[in-house]
Parts: sequence; C-alpha cells; structure tokens
Amino acid sequence: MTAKQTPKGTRAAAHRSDLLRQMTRIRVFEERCVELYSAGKIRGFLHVAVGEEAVAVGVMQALTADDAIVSTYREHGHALARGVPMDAVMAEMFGKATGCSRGRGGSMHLFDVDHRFYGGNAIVAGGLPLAIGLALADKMRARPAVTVCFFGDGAYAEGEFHECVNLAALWQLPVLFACENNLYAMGTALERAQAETDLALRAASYGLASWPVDGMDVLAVEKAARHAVDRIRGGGGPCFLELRTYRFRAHSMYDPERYRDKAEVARWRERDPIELLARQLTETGELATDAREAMAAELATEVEAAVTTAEEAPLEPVEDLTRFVLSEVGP
Amino acid sequence: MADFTMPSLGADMDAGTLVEWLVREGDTVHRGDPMAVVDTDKSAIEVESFDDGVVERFLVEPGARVAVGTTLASLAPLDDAPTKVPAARSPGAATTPAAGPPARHGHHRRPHTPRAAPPPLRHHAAELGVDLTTLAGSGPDGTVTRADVDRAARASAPSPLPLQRRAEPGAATRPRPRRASPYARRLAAELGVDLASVTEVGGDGAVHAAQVLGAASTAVAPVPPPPPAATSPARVEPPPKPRGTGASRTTIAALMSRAKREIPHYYVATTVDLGPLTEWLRRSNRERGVSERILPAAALLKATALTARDHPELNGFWVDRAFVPGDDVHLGVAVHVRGGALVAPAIHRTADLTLPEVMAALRDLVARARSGRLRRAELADPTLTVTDLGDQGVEEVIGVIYPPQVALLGIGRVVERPWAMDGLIGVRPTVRLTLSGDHRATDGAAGARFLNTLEERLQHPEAL
Amino acid sequence: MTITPEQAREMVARAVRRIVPDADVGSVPDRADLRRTFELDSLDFLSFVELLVKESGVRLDEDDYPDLATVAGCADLLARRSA
Amino acid sequence: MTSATVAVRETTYREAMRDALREALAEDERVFLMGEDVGRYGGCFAVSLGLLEEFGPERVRDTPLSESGFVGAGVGAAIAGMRPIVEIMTVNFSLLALDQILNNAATLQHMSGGQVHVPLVIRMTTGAGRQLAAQHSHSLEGWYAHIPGIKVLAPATLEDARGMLGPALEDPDPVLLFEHGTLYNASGPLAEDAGPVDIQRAVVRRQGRDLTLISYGGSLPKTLAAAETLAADGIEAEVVDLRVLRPLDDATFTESVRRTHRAVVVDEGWRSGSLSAEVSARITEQCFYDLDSPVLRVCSAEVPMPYARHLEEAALPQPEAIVAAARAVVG
Repeated sequence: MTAKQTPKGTRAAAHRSDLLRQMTRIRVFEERCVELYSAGKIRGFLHVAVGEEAVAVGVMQALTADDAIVSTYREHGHALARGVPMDAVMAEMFGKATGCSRGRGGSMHLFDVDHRFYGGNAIVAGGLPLAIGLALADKMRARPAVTVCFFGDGAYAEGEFHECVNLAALWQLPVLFACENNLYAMGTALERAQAETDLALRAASYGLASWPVDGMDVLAVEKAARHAVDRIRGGGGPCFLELRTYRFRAHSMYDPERYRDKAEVARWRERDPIELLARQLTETGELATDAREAMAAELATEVEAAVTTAEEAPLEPVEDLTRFVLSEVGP
Repeated sequence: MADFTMPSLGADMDAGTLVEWLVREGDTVHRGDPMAVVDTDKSAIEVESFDDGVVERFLVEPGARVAVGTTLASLAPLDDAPTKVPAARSPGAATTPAAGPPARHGHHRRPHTPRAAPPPLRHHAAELGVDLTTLAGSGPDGTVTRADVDRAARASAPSPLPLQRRAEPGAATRPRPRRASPYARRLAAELGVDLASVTEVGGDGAVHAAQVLGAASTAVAPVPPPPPAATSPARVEPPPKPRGTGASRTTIAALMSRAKREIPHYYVATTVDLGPLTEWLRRSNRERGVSERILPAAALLKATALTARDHPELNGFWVDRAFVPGDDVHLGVAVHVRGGALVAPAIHRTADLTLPEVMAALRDLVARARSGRLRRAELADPTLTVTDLGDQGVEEVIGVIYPPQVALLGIGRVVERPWAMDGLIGVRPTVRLTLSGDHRATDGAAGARFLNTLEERLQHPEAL
Repeated sequence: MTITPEQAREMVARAVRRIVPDADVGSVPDRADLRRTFELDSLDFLSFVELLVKESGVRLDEDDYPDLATVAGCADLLARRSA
Repeated sequence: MTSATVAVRETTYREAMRDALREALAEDERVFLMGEDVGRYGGCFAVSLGLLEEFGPERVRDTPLSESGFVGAGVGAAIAGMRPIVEIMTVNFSLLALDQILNNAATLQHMSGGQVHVPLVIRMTTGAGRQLAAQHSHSLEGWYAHIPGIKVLAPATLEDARGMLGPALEDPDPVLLFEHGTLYNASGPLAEDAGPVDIQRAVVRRQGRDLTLISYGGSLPKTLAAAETLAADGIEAEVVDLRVLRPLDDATFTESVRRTHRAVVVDEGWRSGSLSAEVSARITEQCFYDLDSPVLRVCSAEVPMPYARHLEEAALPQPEAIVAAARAVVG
C-alpha cells in the first residue's frame, strides 16, 4: 500500500503530534507559573517539572479512566496529562474556591477524584502506602484497575518505599511504581544518597519486574508504560519503571542550585524531551515548521485564559473553614 | 514596554537586595536571560527576565534593598530605538507591589493623635483617671509627659484633696482582696453575704463555698459596708480559725440583723407533758449500755423531724420572694461552740433515722462542730433549725430564724410542773416549745398546727 | 478491787479534761457542781459518765446522775460501787 | 416494671472485641482486618484468635512489620471503597505510622476540598501497667485526640468493647479505637444481644454530688475504686467515663461539674499538654463561676515508664492519688 500514510500510520502520526502538544502544554503552563510566582500571585511552594514532561505524558498514555494515580508535590505535569482541567489547576494555585481542591491544597495537593487523581503528597514517599492501598482494594474487589504511583529518587531513602514495594510484591498488588529519577533529591545528588544508584536493579531485588527507561524520550516512556501496565492488568503483579529524566529548573522556586553546575544543565537541555520529539517529527515530515508556533500560540492563549479565570475566581468563604474536616453526613 | 521588577523568590520573602546587574543599559535581553543577582537574606540567586526587550535605564543601584515588585529597570520593546525619555509606565506592568510595606506619604502632622504614650505613662494616667487623648503634650514633638498628666489630674480635682483620695480607692491602699473561689463569690452574691465579712478560710487560705454557706447559715448580709475611712488601712487578718467552727461574731451579727430586718417573725408556744417520754427513756436506757443511752434532746429532734415531714410548709426556704420546700427534712442543730462561735449544721434526712441513729448523729455532729471538722453539705442544707437551750437552764427560747429558712423551734429546760389531768393535779416533767415563723411564708395557724402534731408525737415515744 | 477516793478523783479529772481540754481541773472544790463549772451540757455529761464507766468498770445509771454532780459525789459513789 | 430477664453471659473484654470483629467481617464483605500477627498467630493479645480460620487470608491479613506501609495501605483501600480495620499492635508502634494517620488519613478530605473520604478504623492497644518498660508502655491517646479529621474512642467497659466497632466502621471518617492493655482480661456479664453503642457521648458511671471524677479507658477502674473509698468517708464522687476522646463530649462533664462544683481529671498520659489539660481548660472556660476549687489532674509522672514494678506503680496514676486529689478539691 503505497500511500505514504496508511490509516494506521496517520493515526500514529496524529498521536505523536498529540504527545508533542501535551508536553508543550505542560511546559507553557509551568513557565507561566514561574512568572506568576515571581510576581507574588502564586505563593507557598512551587515545584516545576520543566524537562520531565515526557514521563508524565508517556506514562499517562497507558492508563484507562478506571486506573488510579498517586503523585508527589512535583505534580502539575501528571495532573494536566491525566486530564485535570487546567482552569481548576491554575485556580488552585491562586488559592481560589474553583481550584481542584477548593484552594485548600495548592500546588502540592491537587485532587480530582473523578479522574481518580488522588493528589500530590508533600511528604516524600508519603503517597506510596496510599497507592498500594488503592491497588489492594481494587484487587480485593476484582476490579481490573491499575494504580500508578509516581515518586522521585529521593523516596528511595524512605522506609515507606521499602515497606510498600515489598508489600506490593508480597501481595501481588496491581501497582505501577513510576520512579521519576531526576538525579537530585532537592539538593542531594543521587550518588550522595544511595550506595547503589541503579534504582531499577535495586527494585528487581524485591521480586518485581523492573526496567530502566530513557525518561527524556516520550515514545520510549509510553512503550515501557504500556508493556508494564498490560503485564499488571494481566495479573503479572506489580512493575517498576526507573524513568531516567532531569529537571532543568531549580528544585523549587527558591533554590540557589549550588549543587550542580550550569554545564550539566546545558548538557541535559540538549535532550529536551519536547525538542527531541519535535526533531523526530520534523525529520519524518510529520511536523510542519510553522505548526509549532501555532501550537505554542494556541497553548499560550489557553494558559492566559486559565490565569484570567483564576484571577477573577472567588475565594472560598471563611465560613467554610471547618467544612470537610469530617464528612458531612446527610441530615 | 514591560519592566524588570524585584521577584518574589520564596514563601517568606517580602523584600530583596540587588547585588549586581548581569547586563548593561542598552543591552538586548530575551525571555529567560539572567538579568541580575538578588540576595534574599538567605542566599544570592540569579534572576531571569520574563520578557524580550532592550534595557533602557536601571532604576535601582546594586546594594539597595527594595520590596518585592519594585521596578528595578525599564525595558524598551525590541523594535524601538532606545528613546531618551522613559516612556510612560505601561499599564500592564505590576506597579503596586503585591506585598511589602506601603510607600510613605511624606510627613505632615495629624492633629491630636499623640504618638502612643509609653505603657507606664498610660498606666499612670489611667490610675489618676486622666484621658490622654484630651492632653496637649508639652514634650518634644507634642509628646505627653508625666508632668502633663499630673497637672491635668490636679486641674480637674474639685477639692484640694491629696491626689491619693481623688482616685478611686487605689488598689495600693485597699487591703489585698481576700481570695475566694468563683463559686464562693457567686454564692456570696446570691445569699447576700459580704465576702469581706467572711473571716473563715479553707485550708488553702481562700474562702470556699463552705465558709460562705457557714456565714450565710449563721450570718446576715453585712450592715452597709462601713465608710472607707473607717477601714484602717492595714486590717490585721484574724488568725485563721479552725475551719467550719461557725461564723465569727461579725458574721453572726450581720446574719441576725438581716433576719430581724427582713423576716416578719410570728411566735407561738406551748408547754408539753414529757411524762411518757421521760418514763419511756428511763426504762429503755436501763437496758442500754452507757454509750447507747438516749437523751431527751435526741428524742425531741426525732419528733420534730417527723413533724416537719407532716408540715412541709415550714421545712424549706424563702428565696426570691417565694417559698422553696426542702428536698427532705435536714434539721439544723444549733451548737454553742466554746469561745462564742455559733453554728447550726444539719443532720441529713433526720426523719429517716432511727432514734439511736439520731442520738449518734447528734453526738457526732456536736463533737465535729466543736473541733471544726464540719462538712460543707452539713452547713449548707438545714431546712429547719432547732435551738435547744435546756442545758443552759432557760425554760423558754424565742429564737431568731436563720435565713433563708422559714421557721425555728426553740426548746427550753425540762421542768417539773403541776399538771392537771382528768381533773386530778399531779407533777409532770414538762418542756416549753416555741415556734418562730416567717409570716411571709406561713401564718400563726401553721405554727400552731406544727406544735400540736409535735406534742401528739411526744405522747407516743415508742413510735419515735 | 475498791477504788480509792484518790483514784476516783483522778478518773474524774481525766474524764473532764477529755471533754473540756482546756479545763482547769486541779483547783475545783470538791463540792462544786461539775456541770455548771465546766458548762457541761447533757451531751457532755453523758460522755463524762461514759468515760467514768469505761475507766472504773462500775455500772452508772441515769438514777445515779444526782450523785455524780460533784467531784466528791463521784468519788464516794465509785468507791461504794467498787467495794 | 418487670423486664423480661435479658439473657446474659459471662465474657471478657477480649472476647467482646472478638465478637465485634466477627460480626463486622460477617456482615460486610468490604470489611477486612489487617495487621501484624492478626491471622495465623491470632493477634498479639489473642483478640483475633480463630478469625483467619473463619474468614480466610484475604479478609484477615497478616502484614510484614511495615506500620507506615500497611496503615497507609489501609487509608488507600478505604479511599477506594473498602472498610479496613487496621490493627497496630500497640500505640508505641503507631509512631511509625503517625505520618500516614495525620498527613493522609486525617487530612485528605479537607485538603481535597471534600472529595476524598477515608472510612478507616485503626485499633491500637495502649497504656502501661504490665512492666513492659518505656517503649512498650506509652499512653498517647491525647496526641491523636489533638488531630482534626479523625475520631478517637476509648472503650473501657465490656459493652463498649462489644459495641463501638460497628458504628466506627459505619463512620465515613477515620476512627481510632484505643484498647488499654490491662482491660483485655476484665470479665463480667454482657447481654447476649449486646450490639452497637453510641460513639458520641460520655457517660456518668457513678452518681455523686460532692465532686466529679473524669477519666477514660484503663484509668476508669482505678477512678471507680477511688470513688468507693471516698464514699466510705462520706464524700460522694460522680464518675464520668469520657468514652470519646475526640470530639470531647463537653456537655456531659460540664453539666456534672456545674452540679458538684469540683473536678479531678484522671489521665494516664503525661500531665504537660495531656488530654486532661484539655478537659481542665474546657471546664475552666465553661464552668468558671461554678468552680469552688481549681480543677486538679492526676496523671502519669513525666518520666519514661520504668520497668521495675514499684517504680511503674509510682509513676502511674493510682486510686490513692485520686482520693488525695478529691479530698484536696472538696476541702
């Protein structure tokens, strides 16, 4: 079939283009957040994952609506890739009542139960026990759902990590442990925190399938994620992906980055996940040169709209302060 | 034309110091290019530009500490030739800082809002009742001085009384207020007992409900407090008496005056033949050991208790212009404590006790009253008080009711009297019983009925 | 074993002091009425009799009260009853 | 009114709790028991003896020694629709899971703007008195009663041991049940048909009028003993069993103190910042004008619990100390 683009081919190309769009969308969103933070509009802590977009977008492709996600405080990419509305995320960062957590959680605690997005967690490895619990329930009720648990290399040092990975392996729970290894736990490089830095190798020792993945290549991430999730859904027990990635910006909006030098950052920027995919799509002719500008402009407009909506959104009335401490049982 | 402003670089940052510029005026910068180094009290951080443009003019010099949001340099759009005069500030740029202290409006004196007077001066003014805001300060820059306050105090004093007098009896001169528990204070207020007159204190040196009730049951609301001048400044605390030995003379005086002033007493009396009782007691005491022996006083108490149960209208309290019946009969027994104190603690549920139990209760109560070991409840609860002065040799006792009770029974000495029965004259042991009643609660007839029932009961001692 | 007047007098003194701790028992004339001297009411007097019975072992009924009115009376009665 | 003779049987606190567990597991398949040695070993205090054989390993799950892991898993499973009963062997080990209890179980609902509910029951043994020395003798109910977002119960009687679990499981929010170690062997009559009890109110266990003794859990028997000693001396003490440590049932104990005008709080926690401090503060706030003496507290000495019997007894609140405090307030 000589047609350059077979139907399957055009679908695949459209999909690749959509991956590019999703990654760019996260990038534009987070860069704008950095600005808003500097202008004092976003307060508290802000952890951006600029450079790690491939992990969020790639892993999410393997999930269905029924699957559950537990994330960390570097969660904007995960939330947006999972489909949490951008307006709701931005409003949450502005502390507004229309935020996805009514303005109570902020950047580190985005929740959207309709999308089974069970929040970021500000405690390193704090989300792992939740994730295996979600998986335990799904397994006990024979539901085909998979729970993806995102965490960083820093979590490796927490007791909870070892307890949960072992428990999941012991009880063969439907969990995908997605370790976003960006080589730094805040200011501590991986080799200064772990005796054995091959995290995938370490995970295998707990008796579960475990692979390292190039976390800057969204196609590679997607492929590995689909393989792992299918294996889990097929009853193969929990899987572990070590997604080797890198964050181009500081740990959070207030970090002098004395722990790494500019050359290292520059080296990793050469494998910027967005540029990597864009180059591929240009070489194959799938991506017209002006398409990226149009995409960027369109996404900038979406982000600005979210900012405007967030600025005009109402604050939660103070009277609601004590609501939801306990459940509001019916009258 | 956007500007380059001091960024917020942390949750707790509201100002930053420009350390150095990384660009020069006239340089072209692009989004993301580092523009300057800023120190945030914790560390120095490179700050990037969020816009493309040409650096027109630095508005802040290195070393200056400015609030977050303050414009550090103006940027001209890329395509414009650098103009000399900085264009009007573009509306979009953030001008008012989101956080940080408001800019000063320059100095002008607002009339009459004195810079806050230092606390000691405020306290001094309050003590002398001087309103600071009404003063024009003679101090530098219009500040109010201590001399100003003193002058104002003297100026508004009507008579040349020493400053000390004019002020509300200053805390310094008033004797340290007696410590009392909140409940004691509330009870004192409710029962009209002046705390200052309660000299009894608990083990912890404070007045508790027991002492107030003790005072109330034996004292009257104080005579209007003596004029301040009368109280000698240093009132010597009476040595703390053993607890619960009843109210002191002053409290008794207060109680009795209130009783006489407020309670319209009526009195009814009768003489009762105690022949059957004394005969019955003599016979039964012979079979009892000495410590079980029963005295007439105990028998009289038991008979009175049973009678009070028959006539509840005399067994209770007059509170807030209404009679409140007692929940049971708790006879108050007036005990004369050596040394002049007087107390009338209650024997609880007297009517339910057997005669031997009443006797034992009486002995125990009197012993504890004299050694100051009465319990709070015993002082709090008498519903009808009995004053038996037989031992003191008087034949008739016309007593004063203990507020808030509504009656009192006075018992005299057992006296051999000529007695006519069925037309024959004989000699019988008799006792004169007098009932004082509060005419607000009952009438003489009620008192009379009470005494008749009491007399009838005393004729059947075996039924006591 | 009969109680000598001296022993009886000590018993009386001890009994009175038990009831009226600060009573000055030593200087009481033999014939003085105990109840009036020490302001003993009927309850006190009952306790006084009780103490005498306990110490002397002698039985004292209400009819004996008139004899117990004075120190001398007590001494004679206790001596007589314990003979 | 002659009531039909209620069928009564002699039982122990432990058996009452076991019946409650059996009933919960039988009646609702969402319920499962999870904890260290709860299955094959039958429970460290033999509370769950026989339940593994009756309900199987899926519903009665032994866990590795991973408190944070399995408590967090309980939270996750509860979020996903299960009704887990997690047994933490003793409150001493709960410190390893305090982060999951506080930062996840108690906080998720509020932080998520009401989206996430955590219908989880956690049971813990608590208290000293068996010479287990400092690390096995803590009494930390007061810590947990400090946390908004959870309920805390302290069953002290057979009825409460039998009846609190059911309503706790029906509660849409996390409920902590503290069972004092010395109560398991307590025996006595219990109605055959004993069932669910209220889990909101405190209860007056003994009427009295001269003062109010307020206590809970393991200290209740000592407080009742002290009340009897006082009664022999003519002092009638009213004894209030708090039963619910959060939310505290102010109404019941303040009503009592308004009548008696005096209060002593008995609490096995350390005095400083203890639950008794909170009870005392509420009495002072709500009954100030009825207080005839300061509210006194009888607590454990502020020392790590010593091993030696005589020292432990000296450190713990004892009836003698309660009687002394009572006399002090009655004056």
